[in-house]
Amino acid sequence: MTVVKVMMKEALQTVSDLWSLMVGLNVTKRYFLEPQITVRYPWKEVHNLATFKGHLELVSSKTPGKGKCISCGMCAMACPSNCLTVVKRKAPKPTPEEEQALAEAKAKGEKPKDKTPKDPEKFLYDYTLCSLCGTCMENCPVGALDFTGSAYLAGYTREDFHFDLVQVLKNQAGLEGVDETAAPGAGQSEG
Amino acid sequence: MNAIPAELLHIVIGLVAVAASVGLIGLVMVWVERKVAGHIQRRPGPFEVGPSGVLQPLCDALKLVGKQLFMPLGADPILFWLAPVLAFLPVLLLFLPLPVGDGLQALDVNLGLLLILAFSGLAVLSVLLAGWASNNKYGLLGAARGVAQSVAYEIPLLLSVLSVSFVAGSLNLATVVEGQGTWPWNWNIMTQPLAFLIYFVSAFGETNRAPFDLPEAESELTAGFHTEYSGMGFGLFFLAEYANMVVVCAVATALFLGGWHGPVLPGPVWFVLKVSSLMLLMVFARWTFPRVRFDQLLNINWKWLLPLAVANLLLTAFFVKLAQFA
Amino acid sequence: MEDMAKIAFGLYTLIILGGSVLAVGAKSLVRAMVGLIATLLGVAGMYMLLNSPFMALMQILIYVGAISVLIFFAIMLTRADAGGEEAESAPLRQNLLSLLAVLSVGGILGWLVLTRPLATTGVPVEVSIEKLGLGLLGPYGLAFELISVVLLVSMAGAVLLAWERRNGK
Amino acid sequence: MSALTLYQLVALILLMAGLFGIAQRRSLVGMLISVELMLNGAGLSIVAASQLTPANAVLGQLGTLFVMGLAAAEATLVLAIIVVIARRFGTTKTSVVSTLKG
Repeated sequence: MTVVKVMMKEALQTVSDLWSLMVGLNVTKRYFLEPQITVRYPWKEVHNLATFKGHLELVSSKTPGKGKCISCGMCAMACPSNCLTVVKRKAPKPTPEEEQALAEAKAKGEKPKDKTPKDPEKFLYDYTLCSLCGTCMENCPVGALDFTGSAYLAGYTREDFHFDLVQVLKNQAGLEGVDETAAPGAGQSEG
Repeated sequence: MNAIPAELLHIVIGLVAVAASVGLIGLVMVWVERKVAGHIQRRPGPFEVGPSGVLQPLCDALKLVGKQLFMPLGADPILFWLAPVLAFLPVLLLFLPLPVGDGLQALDVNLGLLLILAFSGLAVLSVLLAGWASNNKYGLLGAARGVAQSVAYEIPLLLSVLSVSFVAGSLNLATVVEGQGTWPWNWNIMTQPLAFLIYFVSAFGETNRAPFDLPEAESELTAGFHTEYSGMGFGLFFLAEYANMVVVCAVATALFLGGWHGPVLPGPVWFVLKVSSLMLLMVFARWTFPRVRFDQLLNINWKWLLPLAVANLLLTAFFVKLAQFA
Repeated sequence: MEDMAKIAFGLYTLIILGGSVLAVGAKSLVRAMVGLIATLLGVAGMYMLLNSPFMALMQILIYVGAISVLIFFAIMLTRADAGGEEAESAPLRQNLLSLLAVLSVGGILGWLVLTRPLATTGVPVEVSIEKLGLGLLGPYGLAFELISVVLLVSMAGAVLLAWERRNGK
Repeated sequence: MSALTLYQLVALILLMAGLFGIAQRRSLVGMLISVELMLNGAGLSIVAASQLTPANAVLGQLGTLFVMGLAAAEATLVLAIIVVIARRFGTTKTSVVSTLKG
């Protein structure tokens, strides 16, 4: 009896196997009839770039043209390929009154309040070295960095990929001192 | 000496027509395959050259013709170039006995089916010579696989074809078609469904199409027996593969799907329609099923197709005899 | 013979000649096999000329499709590479002796063929495939059955001979 | 010369080529090829004789068909024997395989 059972099982298995072939063909047919996903790129613009990770950019704060960056340098330290350089702003030269106030405060034993602006003077970014690993973003204490959605970045020389992200941010906000050459990627980013 | 005999003239014209149509079919099939594959994977396929990329295969063909012909060191020069020619020439002969329409047949021979079976066997030789002569291990492996496969799959193919010709009582394809009716329930597929299934599966094996494309399995043998071929050498193998596909589909149409029979439309249109839908099915199968392992391939043949084909043939013979007595 | 048939005959004879010379004389066995195949195709053409297309197709189906593939497997399984088995030609003495044997046999047979021609009808008889089938099942049924038995036995014998025992059993 | 004689001469050529090959070839596969040549000559001779003379044409064609079947059987067996010999001696040269000791 067991032989019959085994044979029955084999036969049933075969039938179900054949049926699975039909199911597979059906899946193929369904996909064949569904619309395409691929965008014919040079002729049509790509719109679904929400998940695209382009080069880095500074996240804008509430005041336009200013980033959230506090020039702590954590990103540059964390960067495995050393593509970031944060140039801190120099402390402004104190006016005579301020200097006096400072001296007074010192005399009182108070710690002087640092008046140096936190935002970076320059945020140099070498896209040719960047591996888009995102370590800088993870290490940023204030969340000042993000990937752009720009898929259309192109340039003729290596220097085209050396950005000053502060300048990029300013260009985006349309502020004065717009420097076209400094930021080829600016203004095109989407998403 | 009198004029050239009419029969010979008929064959020559048929050959020329066949050669032209084989080239055309090859080009169209390349385009269809790439387009269908693209759509199945929800991408456009070729679309740059010509409307929807129809001229793409033509450009590819031009590229192939223009390419330098390479021969590997230590290869057998005569056999190396003989192989692609041997792959292509018999295929032209295979088209001759195909009945496209009522009376539309290049060569109306009594043994048309036998001719097709005999000359499709020559394809094995080309695979074998190509693999051996190119002095390449992948080539040789592909050739060994190809030969083992085609020799094995020829048997159930032959048996399933035989069971149809038992019913029709003829080896002439046109006669077999005439024995069938206009509507699908008058076709041989209704009386011989198992034979059709066996024939179609074996046809995959015979034409080296995926999922049975082990002689040219890219992932393990680079390109199998035609690894070393460049330019038109490769092009001829390619053309022969598609032409072979057309032949097996046309034979299946004539034997099982009523050939040129069909309502309303004229015969040749029905024939072409049926052949192209079968070919579309083959393309679909290629992009649906994963390639089988070689032992699985041979197991399918020897353990399933062959016994089933023999049983089918015996049953058919029994019923044919019974019908004669009745 | 018609003119066309004469031309075809000459062509097939050339193919057969060239093929058999290659089959016998080629250093590489695969080339010899290609010569054999050419010869087989030439003979198939001759069958076609003799108004027996069934024989021609069977010749291609059996010889070219099956036997030459077997021979190819034999070549591959014995690992005879291009310059291998037949590279050095036979010694002169052996060549002369075999030539003598061939010429004596061929001379006698050729003399017989040329001096004692058979009465021919000149036109090949047409035999329908039905007649062949009836012959196979009727008067020559025993031979037909015997050949199938021989084939079966040889197949079983081949499997038995080439069976590689595993696990030292 | 009648057509039949011409066909017989071609068959004779095939026979001679095969015979020469058997005598002169040094490997078993080469000999197998030569045997096939001779069998083809025989087949051609039989078919030509039966087709071009008043003899029984069916018998001639079927006889050649049987010869083909026998050739297939013979090739199968020879293939097996060659495989065994190649496994045992490492070669199929007849000069090496001529030993009588098992």
